[in-house]
Amino acid sequence: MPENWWTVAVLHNEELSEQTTTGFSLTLGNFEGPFDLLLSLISKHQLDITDISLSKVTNDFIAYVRTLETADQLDEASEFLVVAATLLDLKIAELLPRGEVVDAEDVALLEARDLLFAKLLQYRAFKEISSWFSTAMALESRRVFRQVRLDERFRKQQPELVWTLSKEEFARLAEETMTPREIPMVGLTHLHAPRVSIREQAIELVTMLRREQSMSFAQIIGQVRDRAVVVARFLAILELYRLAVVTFEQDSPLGMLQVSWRSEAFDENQLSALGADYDS
Amino acid sequence: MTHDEIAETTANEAPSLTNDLPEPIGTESLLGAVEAILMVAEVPLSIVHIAASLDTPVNEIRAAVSMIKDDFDGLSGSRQRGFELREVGGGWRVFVRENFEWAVREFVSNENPTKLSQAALETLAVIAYRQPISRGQIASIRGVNVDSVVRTLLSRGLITEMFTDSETGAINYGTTETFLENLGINTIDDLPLISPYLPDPNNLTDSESK
Amino acid sequence: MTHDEIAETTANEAPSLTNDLPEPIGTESLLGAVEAILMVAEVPLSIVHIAASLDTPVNEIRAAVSMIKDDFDGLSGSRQRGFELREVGGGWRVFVRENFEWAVREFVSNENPTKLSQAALETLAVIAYRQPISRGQIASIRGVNVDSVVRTLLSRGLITEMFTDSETGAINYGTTETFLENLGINTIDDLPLISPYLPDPNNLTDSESK
Repeated sequence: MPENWWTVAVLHNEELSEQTTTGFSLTLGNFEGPFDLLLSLISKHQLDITDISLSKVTNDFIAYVRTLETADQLDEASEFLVVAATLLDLKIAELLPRGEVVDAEDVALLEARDLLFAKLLQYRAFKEISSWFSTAMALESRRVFRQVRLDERFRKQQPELVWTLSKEEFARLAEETMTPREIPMVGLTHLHAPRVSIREQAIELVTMLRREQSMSFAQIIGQVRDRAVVVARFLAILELYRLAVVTFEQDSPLGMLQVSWRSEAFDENQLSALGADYDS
Repeated sequence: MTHDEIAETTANEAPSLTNDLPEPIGTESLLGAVEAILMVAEVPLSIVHIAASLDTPVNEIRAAVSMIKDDFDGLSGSRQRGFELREVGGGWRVFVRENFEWAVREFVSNENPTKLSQAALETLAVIAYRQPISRGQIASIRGVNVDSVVRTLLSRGLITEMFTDSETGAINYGTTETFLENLGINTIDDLPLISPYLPDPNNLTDSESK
Repeated sequence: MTHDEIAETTANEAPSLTNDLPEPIGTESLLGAVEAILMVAEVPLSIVHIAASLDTPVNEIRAAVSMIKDDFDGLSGSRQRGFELREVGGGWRVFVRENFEWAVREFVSNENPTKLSQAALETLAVIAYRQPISRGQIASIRGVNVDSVVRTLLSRGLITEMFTDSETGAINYGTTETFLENLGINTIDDLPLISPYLPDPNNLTDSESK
């Protein structure tokens, strides 16, 4: 294969790609997943993928995730949240004063960053190479090959067909073939952390806050090891805040976040309705 | 070069010798175009038809076809081909040369086992109960591409092309007499009833247009 | 292999013709037989496939195919044909030569499947470079659920279920010959290298097996 074909193909693809970027059913808003969104934000700010200005990109990313409102979108949004959480972590780490202490958490954060960027690079690689596929297919589809029905006399040369099915067997085969196959679902549970119910976390929070009246965010997530639960609790707090069930206090940026209960505003029904948005 | 000149020169000269003539490229290009057309045509093509489609005078096409025929026959200095240009029913078409038909026979008998594959049977069943149906629709019922099994069924004479959808250009297939004979029934209506709750191609998105 | 070698090896195998010059006719007969088969084939034919049909050693068929290709290309002293022999999807097939495609448009039925979506193209790229690969692994690279795209690719015949992982029960997918044909390449090795674009895959796979 001539090497320059690839180059030609890429140039040629500019016009083709425009027509092919629409119409995918799982598209979240305009973006096909968190990597797609992240990539487009990075290129919007004209940043190098390895040297992302985290603040800008994280703000945009979070802003976009906020626009995901319908149940359908949220159903698909778990991957977005994982990326959002990682970005937030990284942004916080950037803002923190640099100390000399390197503890296990810092290392984990660095690993999370590397993993995110590596996955993003990988995603970008496949995205870029897909334009070659598109062009190669477009070019090849113009090619014409000889495809002429075999002459009757040659067709008669083939060995006689041996037919063994009765019409009943044939009907059964038709029925089996046309019965829609249950498409085995992708077990997302082994890929990502198991789904965490925001409603459950909200109920948990309400119980805790009713007892304690006021807690710091650190206390709220104190025992939790699972990042998804942390995210879910954080979202639950935001939801409760929106319902005016809790208030926040924070003395200084990055200072301790205190969450307080406002029991007079609470209505049990609101809590049960809250979960509905997130259930799939 | 005039049209008559081409006709004259082709009578005695090999195409490779036309290099001495003023417009060899025009000729070679015409020969290539005619060859290309003949190579993909499913039916015999008349000289007039080819002339019209290439927007070239009839006598030039006639001369070109005659040169190509001689060429395939090995009369222009090169090897006789395994294929030839034959005039049938008022048109020209590429056929396997008679003395190489043995090769095609061996090839054909090698290609076709006596029993249909499971994939072919399943595809035939879908076509039988859902005809007329396009390949895209069969594919979306079976969940796999069916191009090659449809070819097999066609070559076995069990199905036939019924019509081409004017909108999508998709060919719609149905079963043949041969199929009915194999199953021992008289008409499609004699097929045993199957559950009415199965996918109907009319309700399916053609998987090819997704 | 040189022409003389073919002449020697095939000299006695010509089933039909014999005359005073057995050796060249043996070659010509083999060339004609291969040409005849290529004329009727409905899919690209591998060298091994042709060799089996003609019951002739693979290296002789390889040499014959290469001679026919050169011949059609005008490298053997004769005119370049309006058609050519191309190796795609692991086999050889007669195509209209690219610079004569303009001539055949009218004679070819256009049943071009719809273009693949961007998502389908990207998923196809992931499968092509990472096969065999499960849907879960694709989803992890793409960051989204890929069930619907995988179904489209399956019904287009571009990918196929290769095997089911005995431990996880996950179906592993790979590309098909149709995929290669659609791209106009012969093997997966003809794909452009992707490694320069990629981080080390060893750093990535862990997250999937958590």
